[in-house]
Amino acid sequence: MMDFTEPVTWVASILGLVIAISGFIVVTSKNLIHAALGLVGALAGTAGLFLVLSAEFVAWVLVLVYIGAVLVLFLFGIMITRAPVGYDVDLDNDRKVIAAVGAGSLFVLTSFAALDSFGDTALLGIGDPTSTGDLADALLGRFVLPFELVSFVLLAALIGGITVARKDATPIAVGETEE
Amino acid sequence: MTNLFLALASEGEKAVEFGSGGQLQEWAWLILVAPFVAYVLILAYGKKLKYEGGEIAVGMMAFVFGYGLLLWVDTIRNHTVFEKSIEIGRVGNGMVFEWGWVVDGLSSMMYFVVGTVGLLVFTYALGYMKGERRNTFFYASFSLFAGAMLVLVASANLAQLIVGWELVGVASYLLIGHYWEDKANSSAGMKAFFTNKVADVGLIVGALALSVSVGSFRIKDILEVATTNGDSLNAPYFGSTVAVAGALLLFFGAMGKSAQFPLHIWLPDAMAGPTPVSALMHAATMVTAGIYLMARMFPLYQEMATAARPIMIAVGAATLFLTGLIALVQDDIKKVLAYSTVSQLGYMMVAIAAGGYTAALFHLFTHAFFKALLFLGAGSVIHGVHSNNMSDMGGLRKYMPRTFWTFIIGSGALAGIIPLAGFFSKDEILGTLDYEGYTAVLWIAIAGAFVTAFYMTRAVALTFFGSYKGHGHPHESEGLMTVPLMILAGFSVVAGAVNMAGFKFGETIVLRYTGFTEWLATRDFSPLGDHHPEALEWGLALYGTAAAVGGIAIGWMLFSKDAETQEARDRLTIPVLYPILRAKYYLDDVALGLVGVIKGPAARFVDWTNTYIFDTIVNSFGFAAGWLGKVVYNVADQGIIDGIFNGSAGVASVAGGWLRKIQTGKIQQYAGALVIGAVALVVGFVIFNSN
Amino acid sequence: MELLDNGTVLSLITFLPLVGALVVGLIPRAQEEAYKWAALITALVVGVLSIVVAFVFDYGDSAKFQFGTDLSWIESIGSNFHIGVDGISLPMLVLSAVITILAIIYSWDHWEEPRNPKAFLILMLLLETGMNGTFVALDLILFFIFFELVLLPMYFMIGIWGDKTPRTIAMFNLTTETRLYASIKFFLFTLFGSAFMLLSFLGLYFNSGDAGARTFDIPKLIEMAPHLSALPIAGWLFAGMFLGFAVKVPMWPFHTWLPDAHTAAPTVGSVLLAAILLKLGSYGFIRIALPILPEQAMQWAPTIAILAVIGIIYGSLACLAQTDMKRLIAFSSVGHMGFVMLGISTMTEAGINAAIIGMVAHGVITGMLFFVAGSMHHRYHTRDMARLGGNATLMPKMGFILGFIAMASLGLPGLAGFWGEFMALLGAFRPAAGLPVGLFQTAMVIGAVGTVLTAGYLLWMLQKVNLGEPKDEWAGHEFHDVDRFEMAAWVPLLLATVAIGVYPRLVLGSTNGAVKELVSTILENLA
Amino acid sequence: MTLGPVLVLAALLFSMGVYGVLARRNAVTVLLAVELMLNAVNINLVAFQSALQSPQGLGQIFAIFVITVAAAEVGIGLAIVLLIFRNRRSANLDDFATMKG
Repeated sequence: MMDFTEPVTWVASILGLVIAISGFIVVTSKNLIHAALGLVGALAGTAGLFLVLSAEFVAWVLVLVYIGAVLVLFLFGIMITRAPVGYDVDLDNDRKVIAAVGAGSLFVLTSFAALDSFGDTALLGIGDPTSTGDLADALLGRFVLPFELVSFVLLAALIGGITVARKDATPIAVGETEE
Repeated sequence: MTNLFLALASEGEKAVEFGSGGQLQEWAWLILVAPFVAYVLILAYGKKLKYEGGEIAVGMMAFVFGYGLLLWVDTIRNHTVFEKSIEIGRVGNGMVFEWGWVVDGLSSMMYFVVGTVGLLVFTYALGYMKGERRNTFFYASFSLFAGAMLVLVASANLAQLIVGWELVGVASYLLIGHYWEDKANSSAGMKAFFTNKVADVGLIVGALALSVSVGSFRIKDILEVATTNGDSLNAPYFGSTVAVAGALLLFFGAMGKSAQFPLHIWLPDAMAGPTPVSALMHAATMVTAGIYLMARMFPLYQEMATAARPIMIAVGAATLFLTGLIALVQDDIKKVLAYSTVSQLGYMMVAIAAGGYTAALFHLFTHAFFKALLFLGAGSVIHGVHSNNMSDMGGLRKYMPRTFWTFIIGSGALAGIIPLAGFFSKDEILGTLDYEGYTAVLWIAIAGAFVTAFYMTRAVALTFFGSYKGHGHPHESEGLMTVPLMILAGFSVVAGAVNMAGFKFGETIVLRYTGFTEWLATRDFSPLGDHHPEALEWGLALYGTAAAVGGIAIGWMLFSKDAETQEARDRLTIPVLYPILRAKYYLDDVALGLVGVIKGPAARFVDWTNTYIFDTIVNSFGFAAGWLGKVVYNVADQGIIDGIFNGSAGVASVAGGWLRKIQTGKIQQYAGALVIGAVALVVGFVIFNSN
Repeated sequence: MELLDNGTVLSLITFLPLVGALVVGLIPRAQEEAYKWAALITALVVGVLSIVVAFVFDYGDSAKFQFGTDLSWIESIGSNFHIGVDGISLPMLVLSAVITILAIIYSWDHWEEPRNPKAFLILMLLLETGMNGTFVALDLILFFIFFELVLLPMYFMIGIWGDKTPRTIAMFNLTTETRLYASIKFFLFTLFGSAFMLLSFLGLYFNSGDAGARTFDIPKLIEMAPHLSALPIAGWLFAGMFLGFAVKVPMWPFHTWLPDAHTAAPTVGSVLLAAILLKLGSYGFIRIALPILPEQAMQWAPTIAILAVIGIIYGSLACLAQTDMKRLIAFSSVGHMGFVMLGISTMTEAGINAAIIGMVAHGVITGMLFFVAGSMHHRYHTRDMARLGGNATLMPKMGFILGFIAMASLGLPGLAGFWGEFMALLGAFRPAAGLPVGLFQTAMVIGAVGTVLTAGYLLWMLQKVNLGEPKDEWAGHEFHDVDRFEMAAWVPLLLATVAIGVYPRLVLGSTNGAVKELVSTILENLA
Repeated sequence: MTLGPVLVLAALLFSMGVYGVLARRNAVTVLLAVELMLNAVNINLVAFQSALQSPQGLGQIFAIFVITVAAAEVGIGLAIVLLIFRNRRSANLDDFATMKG
């Protein structure tokens, strides 16, 4: 399954390891900032993996959009909400075990299903990068409608985000929040 | 392409006709619809009218009477047999539900009886009910009552018969409980409905058994199969077992409506309703339904279900004698008449079970008039003295002469005094019993005649003779009430003429007229197997008359003079039987006990199982799941010691948290449930995929 | 007509309420009239469309699925957007569309606390999508989605607008709000059943591969019935579906969610629950379980009949022990649905026709009963029958309607309730060939005895509530009799009760052809 | 190299995301975990694209859409967290039980 005679396997394995470890940090770290940085690692690893899988454009989009923009947003969020930046024992709730069991069984099941069905399919595209031009053709040709729609979604999200987070917004129906 | 209208109008055969008939018969459905139209009209406009809707009801009954008379005359002249059915739905290819109407001797006789008695009783009610509560509703229900009975007697199939049958029950429930502010009255209504409903189980199961086996609800088809031993139609399921079982079940249904022992217990209580209701119920509608059903299905009992006859005769004989005895000890004048009705219904049932088709119907016919007369007379008396109890009456013949004389005629007819109507019909029953060889039953019937005469004399003596014991001033009723009484009295005198056996003097027979027998026999199934002597049998007539006269004589001796208290006199008369008769053979107590057990312990037990067993199982599942989660958490997270400690802190406290917990409003728990669901789905896919 | 072809009209009937819900959602909260009208107009349009369908439907060929379409939907698992109506689903569809209109009209002026008509109307319209969708779906996945879709709005209806009085849970010594307990119980119990049902659907899907392409398509699966019935796991598949449907019906002993949910739900919730939601289960039996797995259905039929009969007697007896009027009506549903299931279990034309007409009648009658019970609660603020009494004196019209509808509920001939019971007994007298006749005939007699008990508790209720003198505590109270919204919502139901009772072909004309075909398919597939 | 290991990696990432969503207390970390899950999906899309060589780079285009929508989601999500924080002075999900019955 894993042919370690090929260098690409080594690269991929290392990237996978990075992703796994960073992902683990994201969900277990007691420090919020560390968690966010863990996500950076995971995303960077993913970008690398995409490069291996010859999806250059997506890889760079990932780096630019996610690591560049989204993560910054997250850090802002963490700081504004004054989340405890240091060590925080209380970051996890008391459903850890159940969550772990659920996630674990999900992992076992999906990997079993995936390996059972696609385990031996070869990755043909390695070393044959998809041309960004082709992607652009598709995106602005066949998928132009969804593309436009997505831009609307983004716009709506933008406006929505501003509206919701507006400082002078009247605190929405305080009476409704049951206390 | 069959659209809605076509589908509603014309799938399969739409309307089927049998027999012959002209426009008169074609339009006979009008008399079935008229009461229901009246029902709606009275509810809608009744309040604004002078008699609060009574006019509409009387007008409707006048129409029914007129049309019924026309039909009867036509039937007598042309011996018409007409039947028309309109399909209202079908199941599969075979069973068809229909509304239909029959015009033959039997049903037109019933139309006539219902129309005549109904018209007179409705008119009487205009006077009797004046100033009472909720008259609009009363007249509406009254119309419904008559309409239901007409639907019943007109039905060409058993399904429609059941419809009319139960509608009669509901209308009686409404009318008996008319003064429902008093719980006793609404309970009486419920008792009537409930007893009838028990009997209806028999009717429904019996009707289904017969109809499904034959493959048709039409009475005509069922009887055809029954009379030809199942050969004429393709009815492979029909056999003597089904025939006898079905016949007995139908009889059970008839026992309820026609108040046969021991299902008669509702009828005396039904006196809680206004008197016109009692009159109509006892004379023309409701109680005659059972007898009518037996008559309608007569060929079945005659041919294939002869095995059912002994049971029917036994029940009828028990009814006619035992309930007559109870009438002896009643103080309420209406209850005396009620038990008398039950007893007379016993006569009819015995007759029809013995094979006397015409005899039973003849008695039904005459009884309708004189019993309506008696009830209306009793109502008039009650109206005059404002009490139901005979201990509050006495000496009324001076105050209410018209009521008195008509009541005397009615009593005489009931007792079977020649030449009043009751004599002829009772004699015909005795003749049938004699001919068919039921000697024991014959003697019971003669003894019953004695009892009948006895209690009627008692009632007349206590009400109209002696001295007045009530309060206030008794007065004769108004014309709206007394005119119907006189008309009914006229009928009670002459109704016997429709079927006179004739008097034989030497070789000459005079006054023989058997038209009634011929009209009733106009169906295809004649001969109906009943026996008609060539003339009145002097011997039997003598026994019957002797019993009646004896009853009157003894009754007169005992009751014509005042006594100190009513109870003392009754106890003296019949010392041993008195307590058991007062208790009505304890049947009411048995029934009440049974209902009590069902309504009390049985129902509570079922409810208990629901709350404490089924609910607890369900709740336990829920709590157990919550508890399990907690235990897993404790074991894995808090160490086993802690877990045991927490677990032993009581399942209840843990479980208590669960209910609230599941509704935490915490998104993550909801998300968790989602994940679990997704996992389950994947498991399903994996398992089935690997198959 | 363009509108009627290719499933357009059915899709409209199914999804217009969804659009309506969206519209209602977009109208600001303050404009109460506006969104009420929006909701009503949506429901009216759907109702009119369903009636148009009923008019144009080809009754000569009622076994065929009409107005349908079969679009590819989730291609990868072969689940199609396959919809259509036949004579069996048509009456149910019309019933559901009409009842929703009436429910909206009724609620116009009757909002239970905490009011919020907007949210309530949205939920009601969502519910309609689920109900209508279930009746038109001809694909198992589609069916399942709609079947489950109804849970959510009902859950919120009960949980938010439900009965706020405390309720003690026996054996656990816990007290909680009735609405919480009832809504959770309703949701989890039905979800529990449908989880097994989904497993069975998946089982059918994967096993249909051996007899052709894997499919969720109901008509195609019916064609494969002989193959599917012969599977070694077919028994389990039927059991799974049985659980899912039986919980929804609900059959004894899976009924315990019903009295709680009905009692706790707001009036309109109870009406919709009783009138339509319960029917989804029995409809599922007729549409899916019986024709796809006929052999297993035959094996299970005696069990179903026994449970149905137990339900009839059990429900009636439980009714006799109730003091809460709404709970009594709720338990009566157990009994009435028992007759429906008895009809289905006979596997005969009479029985299945009985089930459908019984479903329609129960929808109309019990819906009406809940309307009246809700309105009375609205006025008296209690449902305790010991405190009520003399209602017919205080409110004559209300009393008359209650009396009338109670009579209809006890199966009075001439009114709608009669035919379902009568025909179910008819079917039970001679069940399909191969079923134990003795058992079914016993069931028939017990069922007939059940009608006596039914009469018993309804008359008893009438006596307690309607008759007698009003209790002292109501002296001096002004009770306004039936108002115009109530009249508008009730009159159609009362008329329908009479119309179906007098002319059952209104339903049978549509169902009989389809049922004949269904039964003959089942019998062929058995052979 | 085959598809298997990549899919397992994606599954692992996804499951970790699930764990994070379920077990984390802070709203922001939950959002982070959601990003993880989306990322896992992206990996799947790209890997399948590479394995199946669908024309016009379908998988990659889907991945781009997912990234875009994820960005929108983060924007809105964070705004909501901010708002709640302003009203409640807490970003702890367990405190937001307004849906509690």
